[in-house]
Amino acid sequence: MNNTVIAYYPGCSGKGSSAEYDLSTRTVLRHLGVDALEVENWSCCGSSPAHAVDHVLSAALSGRNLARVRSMGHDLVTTPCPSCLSNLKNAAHAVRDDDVRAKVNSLLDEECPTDVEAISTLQFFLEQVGLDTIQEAVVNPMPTLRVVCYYGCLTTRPPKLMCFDDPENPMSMDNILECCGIEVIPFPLKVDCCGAAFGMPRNDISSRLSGNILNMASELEADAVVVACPLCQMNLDLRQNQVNKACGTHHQMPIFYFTQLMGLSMGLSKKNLGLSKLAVNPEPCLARAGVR
Amino acid sequence: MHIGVFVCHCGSNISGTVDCPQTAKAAGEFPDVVYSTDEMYTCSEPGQESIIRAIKEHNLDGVVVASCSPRMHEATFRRTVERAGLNPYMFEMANIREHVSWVGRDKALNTRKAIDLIGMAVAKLRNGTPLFSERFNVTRKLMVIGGGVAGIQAALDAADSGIEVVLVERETTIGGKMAKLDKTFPTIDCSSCVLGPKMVEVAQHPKITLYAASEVDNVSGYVGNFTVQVRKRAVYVDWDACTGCGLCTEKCPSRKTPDPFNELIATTTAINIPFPQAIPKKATINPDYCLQLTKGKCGVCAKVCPVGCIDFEQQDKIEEVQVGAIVVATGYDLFDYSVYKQYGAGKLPDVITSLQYERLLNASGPTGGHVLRPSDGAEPKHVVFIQCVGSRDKSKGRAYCSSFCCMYTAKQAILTKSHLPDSQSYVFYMDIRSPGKGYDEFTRRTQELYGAQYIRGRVSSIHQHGSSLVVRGADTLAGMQVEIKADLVVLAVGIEPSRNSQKLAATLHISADTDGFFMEGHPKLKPVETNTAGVFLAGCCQGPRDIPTSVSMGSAAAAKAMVLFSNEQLESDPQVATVNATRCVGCYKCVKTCPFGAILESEDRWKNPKAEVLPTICKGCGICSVTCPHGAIQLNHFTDNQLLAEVNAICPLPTI
Amino acid sequence: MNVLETMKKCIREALPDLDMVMGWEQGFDTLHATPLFMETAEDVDRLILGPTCVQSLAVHLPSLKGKKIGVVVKGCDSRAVVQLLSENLLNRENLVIFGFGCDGVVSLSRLKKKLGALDFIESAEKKDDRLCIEINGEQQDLPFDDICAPKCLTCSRPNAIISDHFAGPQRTPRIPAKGKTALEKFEEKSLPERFDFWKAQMQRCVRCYACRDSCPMCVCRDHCVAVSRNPHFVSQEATASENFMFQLIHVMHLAGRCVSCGECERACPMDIPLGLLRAKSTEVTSALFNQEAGLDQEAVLPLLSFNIEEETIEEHD
Amino acid sequence: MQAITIQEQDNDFRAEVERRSGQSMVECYQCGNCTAGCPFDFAYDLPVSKIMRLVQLGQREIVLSCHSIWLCASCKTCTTRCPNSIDVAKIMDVLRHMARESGHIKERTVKAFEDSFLASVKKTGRLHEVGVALGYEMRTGRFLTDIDLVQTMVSKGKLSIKPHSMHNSDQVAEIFKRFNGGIHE
Amino acid sequence: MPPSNDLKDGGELRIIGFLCNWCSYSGADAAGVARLEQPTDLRIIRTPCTGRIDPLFILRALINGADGVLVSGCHPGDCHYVEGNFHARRRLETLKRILPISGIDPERFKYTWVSASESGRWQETVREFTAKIHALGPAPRMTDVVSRSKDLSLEGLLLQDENGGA
Repeated sequence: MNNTVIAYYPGCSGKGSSAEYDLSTRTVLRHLGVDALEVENWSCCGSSPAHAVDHVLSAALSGRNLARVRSMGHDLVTTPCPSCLSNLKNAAHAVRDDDVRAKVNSLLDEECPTDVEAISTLQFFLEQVGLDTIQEAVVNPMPTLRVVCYYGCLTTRPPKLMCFDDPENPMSMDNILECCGIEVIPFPLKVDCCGAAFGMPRNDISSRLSGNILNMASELEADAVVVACPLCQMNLDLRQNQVNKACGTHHQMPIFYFTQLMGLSMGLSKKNLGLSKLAVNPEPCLARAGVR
Repeated sequence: MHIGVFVCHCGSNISGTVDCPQTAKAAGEFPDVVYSTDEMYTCSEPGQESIIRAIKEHNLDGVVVASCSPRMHEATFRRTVERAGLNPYMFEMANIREHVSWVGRDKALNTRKAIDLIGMAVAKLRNGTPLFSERFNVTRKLMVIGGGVAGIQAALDAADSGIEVVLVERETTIGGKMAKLDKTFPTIDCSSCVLGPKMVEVAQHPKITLYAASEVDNVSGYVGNFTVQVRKRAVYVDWDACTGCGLCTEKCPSRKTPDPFNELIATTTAINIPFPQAIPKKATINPDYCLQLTKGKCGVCAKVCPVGCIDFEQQDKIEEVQVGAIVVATGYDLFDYSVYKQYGAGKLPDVITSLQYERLLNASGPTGGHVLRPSDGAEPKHVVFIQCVGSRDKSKGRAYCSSFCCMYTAKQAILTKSHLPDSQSYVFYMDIRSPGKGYDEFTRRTQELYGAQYIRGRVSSIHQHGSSLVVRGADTLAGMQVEIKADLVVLAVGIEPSRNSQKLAATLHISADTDGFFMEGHPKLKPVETNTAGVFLAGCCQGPRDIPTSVSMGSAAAAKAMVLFSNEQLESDPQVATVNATRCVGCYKCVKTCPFGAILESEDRWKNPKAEVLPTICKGCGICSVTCPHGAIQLNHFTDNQLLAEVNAICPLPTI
Repeated sequence: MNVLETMKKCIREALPDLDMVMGWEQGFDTLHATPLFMETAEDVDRLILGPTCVQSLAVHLPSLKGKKIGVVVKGCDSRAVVQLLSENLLNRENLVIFGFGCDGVVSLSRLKKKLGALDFIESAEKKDDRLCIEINGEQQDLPFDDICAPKCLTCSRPNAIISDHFAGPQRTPRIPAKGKTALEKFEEKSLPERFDFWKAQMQRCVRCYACRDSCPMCVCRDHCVAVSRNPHFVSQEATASENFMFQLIHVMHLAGRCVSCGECERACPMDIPLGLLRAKSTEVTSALFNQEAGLDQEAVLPLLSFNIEEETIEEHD
Repeated sequence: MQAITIQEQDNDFRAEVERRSGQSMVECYQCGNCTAGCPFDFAYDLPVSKIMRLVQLGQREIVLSCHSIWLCASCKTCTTRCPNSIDVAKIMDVLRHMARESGHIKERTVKAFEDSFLASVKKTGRLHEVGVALGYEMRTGRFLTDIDLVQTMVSKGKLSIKPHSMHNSDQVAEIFKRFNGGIHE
Repeated sequence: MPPSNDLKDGGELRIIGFLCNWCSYSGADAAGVARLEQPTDLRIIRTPCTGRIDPLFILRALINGADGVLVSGCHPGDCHYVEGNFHARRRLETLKRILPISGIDPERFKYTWVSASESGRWQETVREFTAKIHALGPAPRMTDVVSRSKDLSLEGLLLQDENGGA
């Protein structure tokens, strides 16, 4: 897979609270011979607040980014963030309707293209890089590391829009990590919600939902939870103490991005994978797994 | 010609939106129409009498009735005009109910349309000719396809009336799904006690020939004279010799063979007899698991068999059977519920189907009738039943109700309580459908006497949590989410037509509805007939049915066959193709397109090539008529001129 | 030996075993040829081959079924023979085919348009790609392409594709000239314009049935539905609509069978461009069924067969 | 509890929900699967299936003034599992739009968060997380929200005081301006 | 719900339907039983099978001045006579593609498949086709007067374009 160039939309949190996701994704992609070309002058997709306010506004905010991708001469863009992905896909799908496209374009300076497709970097790893290539790059398998994969809501939902993996029992991350020589425990709450954007306005709700996930992970004696979503990661990791306080628990559960573990298995440096940016210290867990 | 037109009011069904008197008056203006009138109910006894009277009084030689669909009453009125001495094919119908009064709202437009349709019928009739049937012999032998309870009933009823019956069963034993059940609702009587004697009767009946482990490969011919090719699958045992002693099954070393009779919750031996009451009670080798057949070494069964009936070289055998009628009773299969990923997709051991649960409840099942859950063999305490899994679910392509799940779920809840007095059952349902004698009382009893808790709502997901299953559902009556920690979950999985039924439909030239169930001849009046003469339906192959209804259908189908066989000879439908030999140039284009091989490459007296139609084989499709450029082959009653007359009646030939 | 002499020799040799051989002889002048039915060796002397041998003799074959017949065929005529064979309308064993490579035939109607009435023809001869003709005392030298039958301009099969005897050299197929065909130009017209066009043409049609009678694929003859009362598809009135109905019956009966010999249009005394209808039908059936008529004796007529999945037909849901 | 007068149901409401969501309300047969799977049900005042029923009954006031429509996080479990393939989450979205438009704001903090989020995007083109937090606190007066996270975030280098830069952020602001100008309707 | 019978422009047009007895005629009956309202223009001719429908019937109807012709049968693969609709599909498609050369609008002819159980689909089909024929308006007739002023030879027709285009 040499010299593949893909358009890459990091998403706002990639420049802030999930900097390590952005960093580790780029690091692993580069290691596998993929150049992630950042979308020029991208802007926020509007996330869930935008579509909670208006579907046309939401499509326009993402539509602007699709237009940016088109202007780079690309017709495929990848993003690590499921929420961004959901909005980009929604916009790309919505503008196929002439009526909606007219409304969206009336908000935009440049027309929203109808031929740009968005996929997640997770899907890109699975379908375009391929498990074989990933497996070949693994130098440091971690057979004693027991993890659960937590996908959250939006990676595969709604299935008609996302067209990726099984909406009830997704296996893409499981398969990638098993390929990386990591033990993946079947996780029944794979697609339950972590509380999403309610961390700030209704912390009571998100704490309870994130708590369920952490409880189940620790009951299954997982060493860590692996995620593919910045919002899930934030709720489970940065807010883990809030969860502990609200639920009366004492979790110290590391929450990795799957790209970080991919990188570790490929022998890439912790620094380039942003491990130090995780709120719950992953070192004890990694030490147990024999990662230095 | 002297044509009479009779316009039916059909109560207010037609006259509500069509001006019948005006229609009749206008019909009187059509050429050759000498009499026209309107009647309240043309199909009623007085209605028919007035047609007969009119034929005699006005010397009619053709009749048009404008009423309902010809698919409804064409046969009725043909008999009526025949009673008055007319040829039954000098009769036409104008469909002014289904195609006019019931679909159009504007009375003036409807009336005009009704008049037009009568004009078309009159035009067609003016180009019609009397047709005469041929008589042919009937093979008084019935084939029943499928040996479940419906097929067994049909076979026994027909055989008891003296008809030879051939019963073809795909599995190695008859009995169907009912043989797997423990008890039946709403009487809680033992399923095998009811069915067992009937199975034995089949085996012993002198008029019944049973072909088990057999399938229908091909069917040709027509009502009264079908030729059926039956494939007898290789079972690697000479059944004529096998005594069913079971010695081979005791010694067979391949003990991990999946057991379909036990719905795959248990294993059996590679050579096996599905269950002790099997009919025929003969051993069968599963070639995928037999060590001799897969690896070429073992042969223990052959060594121990006291009569030497093991035959590893046995091949499939095709036998040809001549029958006069066929009853299809191929039953159902369970919907593949693994598409419900949120219910574990078949991967959670303690989430099982209702039919698997029957085997756990059944004393002859793998647990000897003790309810022990598959994962750890423990007795469950909290048992959750989920209804409508693969029923009434459009998103899974199953919009229909499987009809009997509500009742067997109630039965299973009762049986759970009697097997495990300390247990508690929960039933998630959307609606309780219990419209039968004693049925609703039964579901009430399930709750009132046996304490099953009914929760109105669907289940969103099931996941494993430790050794229990967390069932997350809703109680819409309370308007709350509910969660149950269950030890065992039983899915009332919906039913679908049994596998390969699509292929069988094509073989038999019968049609299937959008869900794949075979189509009955008429939803009300011909529930066990099909649109192919001589082929009848019984049981779940026609739609979800419970046992009593399946049995009734079996009897009804047998009765239909008896009616057919009560005639020494049958009359052929004269609506077949005929060749005008003077026009035929012998290119045989028609021969090439006939799907039934009903046209022969023949010759006339002067050895000129001519096509010839075999009227008993011709099914009257008319494909041939269109292939012939000179119109030498015409389909009776649907001739070019009859159809052109209809066209010209609506759109008259233009003049300059 | 030239082509004609070779052909004569072949025929003379074969004649004793045959009831008759069909060819052409000169008509009332050198521009017109008429069919020649050769039963004796002397008859053979009158045979000609050349640009005036316009008519397809295949048209006579079905009515002679049962006799042992020889027939001289150009490339286009041979396709009719193949098609008739494939439809079981001829017996191959009773047929001897004399083929040759055709250089193109003249179109009298194009010639008429150029020269006016063709009354006093002294001589007509093809020299390379020109036709030299002496008419009303004047010598005319015309490019052959300007006065040949339109079908010859795009002829892809000048040589008989089936023959027991082949005389002379093989001719090279024509590469169709660039530019739109008449059909393509006609199809640029709107539907109402086309309809009005046919209406006007059909008002001119005299229902002489020359188109039908010259068509080698019209095999119903006395039983043609155009004149029958059972079935009664079309009335005898020569109105525009009945004439058009007749023409469209002819189109449908030829669908997948027309061998594009152009005889119908040539035979039409009113010069109605029936070739447009034929060309469309051929275009449609070859696009749908990937099959051209008159090329393969074993072929099954596309309208007598089907595929369960038709790749070229969009499913009408 | 008040009785619903069936003949007085607001059919326009139901029609508007159908038009804006592209879903057909009549297809809902009240199986309750949406409620069964909803992760937020414990926090709802009306379960999803009841909201669906009340929309069927044209109960504008009851539906638009409930809390639930603000608490849906669009996790789409309901949409994914609906046996009639109704996009329930989209209906919840549309109801929230309608509630906003008609001034039925039952969850002020949720609205404040959404407003702060969009204000930040409008201002800088990309989301500035600190900006959102500050905006939210200003709007709600809840000045201590997530104060416990600040230290961690700072130490991990995840709290930038300045927004991440992009050119032409005015293009994004322009989208909002046109939207508020109501061009798209 | 789209308006059904509201074709208030100048009344009915002449639409002929050819339906196979087993699927579409049954389906149309079922639509009647279910009282699925339809426009009234259509007049149905019952045939045993779409394989019985000669394309010449359709041409006859169109030349006689029918404004629309609708053919419907069993879905391919479901034919009561196994192969009838496979033959019909080839014949009808051939006709549909040849029609444009005659100047008859091919949109005036539609063939489709409706099974006995698809009463709703039948209603939709009738509504849509009727609406389409009304949009096309009455069909031009062979008996209408042709303007004699135009040169209606082929050359004339084709030249007119070249001159006009130049």
